[in-house]
Amino acid sequence: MPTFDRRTVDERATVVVIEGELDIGSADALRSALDAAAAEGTAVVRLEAAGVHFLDSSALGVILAAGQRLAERGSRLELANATPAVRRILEMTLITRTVHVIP
Amino acid sequence: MPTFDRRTVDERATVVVIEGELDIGSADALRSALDAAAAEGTAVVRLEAAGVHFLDSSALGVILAAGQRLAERGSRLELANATPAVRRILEMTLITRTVHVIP
Amino acid sequence: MSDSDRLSVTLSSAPGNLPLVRHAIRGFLDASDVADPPAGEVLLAVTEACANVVQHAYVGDPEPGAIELEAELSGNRLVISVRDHGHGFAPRLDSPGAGLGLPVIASLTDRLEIRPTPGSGTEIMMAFALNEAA
Amino acid sequence: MSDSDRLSVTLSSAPGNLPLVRHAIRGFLDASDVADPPAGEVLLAVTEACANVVQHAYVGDPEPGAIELEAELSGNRLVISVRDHGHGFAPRLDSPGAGLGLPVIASLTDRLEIRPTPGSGTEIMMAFALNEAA
Ligand SMILES: Nc1ncnc2c1ncn2[C@@H]1O[C@H](COP(=O)(O)OP(=O)(O)O)[C@@H](O)[C@H]1O
Ligand SMILES: Nc1ncnc2c1ncn2[C@@H]1O[C@H](COP(=O)(O)OP(=O)(O)O)[C@@H](O)[C@H]1O
Repeated sequence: MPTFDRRTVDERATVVVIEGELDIGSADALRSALDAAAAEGTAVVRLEAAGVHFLDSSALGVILAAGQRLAERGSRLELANATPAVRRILEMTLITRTVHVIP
Repeated sequence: MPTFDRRTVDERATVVVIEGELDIGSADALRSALDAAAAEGTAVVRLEAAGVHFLDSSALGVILAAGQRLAERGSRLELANATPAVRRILEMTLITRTVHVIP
Repeated sequence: MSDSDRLSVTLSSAPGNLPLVRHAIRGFLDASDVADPPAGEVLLAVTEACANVVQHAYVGDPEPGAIELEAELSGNRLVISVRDHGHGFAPRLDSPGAGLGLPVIASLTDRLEIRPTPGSGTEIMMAFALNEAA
Repeated sequence: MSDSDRLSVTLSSAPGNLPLVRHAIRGFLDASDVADPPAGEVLLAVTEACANVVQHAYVGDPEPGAIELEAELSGNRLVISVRDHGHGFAPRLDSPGAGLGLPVIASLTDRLEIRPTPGSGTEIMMAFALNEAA
């Protein structure tokens, strides 16, 4: 099971540090973690993804939905330090329009 | 192009008589016809489908969406006299939960 | 000496051409005495494959591209391929469709194959086993 | 005298088994010196195919069914098949997914084949051409 360590930093970003592999077995946990992060009400929700070594289309769907909801209220979802495994599916699906990918 | 002949009958059903083949080339026309029928506000919208000799998944999607919208306001969508071509895709997708198919 | 019937059609990828696709396939199936079912299933699968070319293969291009349709019937085996020279198969988050096309095709066929067209684009091969109907 | 490596694994169709699927495939690819890329692409395609078995193949059944995974590498051609003995391929209007699985698989593979498993269920065959990386 992946772990989702959440904290609020000064710049009003909620940072979610994700470790593990994201697939349909962890999609519910991911959804809850993103909902809880969005509920902090900060301008930015940033996923620290350096520890994500696998991400499938169901996790992508969860991230996309969260990004859309944040965008609707004027916040934004950032994805930082994406590994090659994460970049692969992001680029394939051009999700970069909704989610801000930070090198 | 299919034609969509619409009228309101005594029993407060709006009947849409559809003639032709329904695919992505006619999906917009189908959507408009169903929207206009729903706007009549009757309890029933009935699609007379004896003249529909082809129906693809995009037309099915349009019909399903209309059926859901009607169900939300307490109305219902009926599909009458479906040809084998229409039944085939209805049954494959079990759409019969939202749309009332009348033999 | 032909124990195999063939059809080969190239059309522009415009939505208005889908009835023409069905017309060509209907004619081919009629000429080969294919009954309905499964003729209706074949028409549905081929329409879905061609609709995908219309909606996805050439997305972003100023002009429609080509849909290349080939059908071959030998014995009770019907193979239909739909080829485009578009940008290649790719998932689309902004798809205008409900995502039913490929599942419908897969459930109607006895074998569905998807592979890149040499050069560029996608080829979809659909095989149907015709179990002699009436 | 084996110029071809094989892997064969059968697992129960539970979501918690997907990491095991990747573990098995990773081990197989490592043992065969397959680089990344394309190892990551292979893992993604196989996960999507197995996730489909978990979510769709045995829908309505009280117990999970089997996922049969086979991989064969000969020369630079890797073929992985995922087989289930479920209710067969069918479109689902109530799918819990976003409809990205098949398109993702099709875009990652050099050939995707879908056909019924003899008896019941679905077999998905994915072919990858490994263009010798570093
Ligand atoms: N010929 C094609 N070329 C490129 N991409 C395609 C093609 N056919 C299908 N696709 C991709 O596969 C996805 C799934 O297709 P389909 O199941 O028919 O659903 P829909 O068309 O409703 O999205 C499409 O959204 C698109 O991303
Ligand atoms: N192994 C399978 N058995 C039965 N049906 C399947 C199987 N795999 C896929 N399907 C059908 O194909 C559809 C499309 O699959 P996919 O593209 O992965 O999208 P999603 O799983 O998000 O719906 C599914 O919704 C389901 O109806």
